[in-house]
Amino acid sequence: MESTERQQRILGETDAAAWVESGMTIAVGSPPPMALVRQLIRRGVSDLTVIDSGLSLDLLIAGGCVRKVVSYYAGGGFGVAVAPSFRRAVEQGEIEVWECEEGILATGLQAAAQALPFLPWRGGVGTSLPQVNPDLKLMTDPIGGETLIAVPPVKPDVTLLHAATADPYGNVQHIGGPGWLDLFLHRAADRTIVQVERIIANEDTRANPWATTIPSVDAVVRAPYGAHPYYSRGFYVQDQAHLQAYVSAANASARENRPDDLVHYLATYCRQPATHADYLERVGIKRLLSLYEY
Amino acid sequence: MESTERQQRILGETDAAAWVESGMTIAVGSPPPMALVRQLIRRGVSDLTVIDSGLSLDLLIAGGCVRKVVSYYAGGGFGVAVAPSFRRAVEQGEIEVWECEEGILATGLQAAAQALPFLPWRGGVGTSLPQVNPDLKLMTDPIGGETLIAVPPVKPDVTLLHAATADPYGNVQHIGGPGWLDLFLHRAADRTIVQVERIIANEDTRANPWATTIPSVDAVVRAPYGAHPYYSRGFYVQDQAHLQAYVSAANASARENRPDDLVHYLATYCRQPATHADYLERVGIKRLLSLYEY
Amino acid sequence: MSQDYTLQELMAVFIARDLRDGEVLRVGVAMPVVEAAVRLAHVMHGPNMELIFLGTRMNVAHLHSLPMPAFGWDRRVVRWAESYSDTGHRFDRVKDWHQHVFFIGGVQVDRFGNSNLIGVGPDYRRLRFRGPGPVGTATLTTHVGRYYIVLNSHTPRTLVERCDYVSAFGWGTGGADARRQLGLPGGGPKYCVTPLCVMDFAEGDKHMRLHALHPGVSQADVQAQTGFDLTTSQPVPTTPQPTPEELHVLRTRVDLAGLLRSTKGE
Amino acid sequence: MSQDYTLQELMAVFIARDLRDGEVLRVGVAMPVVEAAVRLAHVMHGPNMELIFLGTRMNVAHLHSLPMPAFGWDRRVVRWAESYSDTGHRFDRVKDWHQHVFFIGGVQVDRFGNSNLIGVGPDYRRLRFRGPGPVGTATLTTHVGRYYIVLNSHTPRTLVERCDYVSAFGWGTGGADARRQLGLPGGGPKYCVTPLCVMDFAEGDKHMRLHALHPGVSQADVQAQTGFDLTTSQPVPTTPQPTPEELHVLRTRVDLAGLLRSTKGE
Repeated sequence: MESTERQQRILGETDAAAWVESGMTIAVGSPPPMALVRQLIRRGVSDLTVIDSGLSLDLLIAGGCVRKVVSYYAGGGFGVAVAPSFRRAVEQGEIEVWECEEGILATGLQAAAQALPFLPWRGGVGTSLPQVNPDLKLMTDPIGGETLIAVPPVKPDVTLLHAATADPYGNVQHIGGPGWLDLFLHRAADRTIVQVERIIANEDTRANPWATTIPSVDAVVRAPYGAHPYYSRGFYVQDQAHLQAYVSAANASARENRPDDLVHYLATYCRQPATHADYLERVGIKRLLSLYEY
Repeated sequence: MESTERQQRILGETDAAAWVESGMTIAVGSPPPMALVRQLIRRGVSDLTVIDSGLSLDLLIAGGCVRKVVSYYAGGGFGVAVAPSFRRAVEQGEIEVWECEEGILATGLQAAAQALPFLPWRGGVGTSLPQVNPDLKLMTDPIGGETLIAVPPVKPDVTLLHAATADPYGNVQHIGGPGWLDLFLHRAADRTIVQVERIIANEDTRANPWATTIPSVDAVVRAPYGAHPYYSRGFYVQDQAHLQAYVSAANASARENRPDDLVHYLATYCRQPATHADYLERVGIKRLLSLYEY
Repeated sequence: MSQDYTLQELMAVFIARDLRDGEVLRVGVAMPVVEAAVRLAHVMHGPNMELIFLGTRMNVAHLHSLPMPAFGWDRRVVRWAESYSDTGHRFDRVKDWHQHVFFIGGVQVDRFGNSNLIGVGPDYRRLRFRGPGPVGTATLTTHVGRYYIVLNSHTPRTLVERCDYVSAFGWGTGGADARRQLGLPGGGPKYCVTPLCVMDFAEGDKHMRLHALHPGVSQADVQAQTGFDLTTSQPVPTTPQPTPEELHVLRTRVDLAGLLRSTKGE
Repeated sequence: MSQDYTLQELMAVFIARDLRDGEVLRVGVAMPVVEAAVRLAHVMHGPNMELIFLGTRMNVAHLHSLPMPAFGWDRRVVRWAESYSDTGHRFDRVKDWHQHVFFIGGVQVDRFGNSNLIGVGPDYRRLRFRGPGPVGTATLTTHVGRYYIVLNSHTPRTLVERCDYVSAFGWGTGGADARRQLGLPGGGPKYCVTPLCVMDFAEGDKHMRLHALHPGVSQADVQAQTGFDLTTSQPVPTTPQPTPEELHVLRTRVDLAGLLRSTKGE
């Protein structure tokens, strides 16, 4: 890669989403990078193994993209105990679950990041996790003889994140901190794509390098309001009404076998809009502007 | 601890240093918290096991405080290949060495922090480290059958750090990032004392919580110029002339068996000054002011 | 009954009183009773408590009001942060969690306080009911000094003889050394708080037993709604009622939107 | 000889030319030749290189000058940071180190490129010479794509038949699969650069061999100063001399204080 200038890493949303191919393992951060998630559904990517939680996972399942879930949490937050499409698909045996837990998942991601064939973890000893997920092996520690769980590497091909800002060279900064496992998901991945509310100058990065939460990601995608209907700290809050509409549609499909609303939701918001901007137009600027933080 | 107000964690340098008792294991961060280090020498603490590198380690050895060194690096930077008092004391068999390496040490500290009886690490496989340090055990990984090193927990009783600022409740912020292993040393320790250039208001902490590099340390000690003769990023650079004088004295003692200069250095800068302010007076304000960063 | 507080308020006050100053309180999502309880404790008697929500660590005792979020994720909670818990490395100082307190729910909870968030049904490959998954409960309950099981409903389907799957180990198959034998350093579950009662775990065998009955609830009511035999230490007292001050603080400084008041007590 | 560059400049230029754009260069303390080399490569042909010094990560190709520090620790280096390497978790993305390049010294280096920073003497409990310790070299040399051994002196005491202790595994006791057999993912040492010559490692047995002789140095000179038999692939070329442009950039944009010029070449 000889060149005379430093190369930028800004990519269009379509080009970036094209890094994800059917059959890959992907990880989705928090808040979920919904612009990219919707692109995957629009492209009809399938047979993914997905490391994700909550309703973005549910949407990917509803959209037909998922074969297997590396699962530690598939609730929907307040009022939605279990993500509806996830629940239906698992109960029907349509998707496979690699059952884990947050500490165990972090451990597996850390093992991948550190190029180790396993890392031990204590959380989960005594539970059913090693029975329902035979990849989690009980082991005896070679120093003190204690029982621990040996967690194998969990390695996404591509990790998709949403953040506040990044500079053209892939230095990402968050407002209000990165989500749950974002840093783990990045470190473990072969490649990381981050969609951001704003692209900032490299000089802005250097003004506060400690604020760089993730350096040198592989691609940066500009996606204002890109986490909608989720929150983006520093920019907007969650669109509860929109999420509720999705949950109602997914519930009707999953529990009452009335898929029309869900099909309509997927068509309207994921499949028909050709771009993220088209999606935002459907949501409407008045709705978007109403989601101010305070 | 019932109380009606949130309790501050600011401690005087003497009270804080008194947490370290002879025979304990201590860890010293980077830059070294020299005000506290000098207090330990002044108090005549002995038989310490010390996790430290560079010339602060050397000074503690010269001051007679050390029985054992958890050692990964005892050089002195440019021009000083091996810390002189460390070298002499090890060659004479006066102190014990727990030989390790930066990745291995970080792994042992992480094991302590995560309450695990060991963590595996690959760096060091094939080297002499497991032979010269039998606590490092070669192991076969239970998943892929690879050979790794099982590193036991490395657990300081007290970790001593230097940082730019902290608020009265122990929220520490650095300028220019924490040193080498500071975060690892903190997480592994039973208690952490941080000396700082400035104590800031809690409101200042909240203005940028991501800048909080270490939350809730056990004690905060105000020590302006407290890292002298080392640098403190955002405040002053290293005092090369002072360090050179120490190295010359330590070299004369170690290599030529002329201990007078070293005895004099220890008396002048570590034993006689009753307080850190007294030490600074001996160094002189003109010297201190000359150590500006740019 | 004519008390003017709700069951959720009663539960929150019971939990709040049991939290001690200086403790670190870790709260997950979607537990409004617990969200209220930790805030109430913090302003009533816990100026040195630290609250950990969603990876941020805060002390907000100096604020007049600590409103509960409508949902837990956005900046309206993290604005209070003093730091991010371990700078995004959320499991890095686990050894200190003996000072931490955690709260857990469950699709099923059994007589020894084991909890199941995985699902219900004999065949894991074909669950009758798929749960949300363990979240971080296996790790947290392994290490925290103690934790509280807090349930929204008390039925024989929730409180079962034996969990179909265990995602958080309480006292296993019983016995005071059940956790020590497995090398689990945390103190285990202390109370199970439900809309009917409070239960604790007997010292010797760690069997769940009645600790307090909510006002107007009888022992027989509880047993009828419980899937295992409840041992008791008679006589079972009534759950202490919230004081006017507690209710005042709860409603004017914590639960401003009235989330816990939305359904009145029976 | 009458060249107007120093040996240290020759070594720095040789290393700089061997570094490729886009690589991540990890430099420890107290290696002025390497500090100069990575800066020179960065401004000459590496606009996409990343430099990691002391836990900070930077790209400074846009700056006119990248002066070398008098000593490596204070803000005068970290002012250039774009980020801190893994936010203080310095070993968190080891898997990516195949794109990284590292530089190592040694109290002893043996014929298979193993390095010893521990000490010299048959009894570890009573070393004749105690070295500074391995720093992070065991971990870095295990994982980086390749590394360079850079020595300040070339003597039979430094370049030995067999290290008394190995703190960084090069090619062990030889053989192209020595590292793979141990499961070490990194590419191992590529060159050993000394004040006399450059050595590489033979494809088959990974024995150190002469790659280039610095101007004015003979093969016999090198063998006399080396504690093991040097295999060679005759004829051994001369180390390429720095171009005027390289020297100009080195002296006007990197080594402003003349650290590498302080002793002129023979």
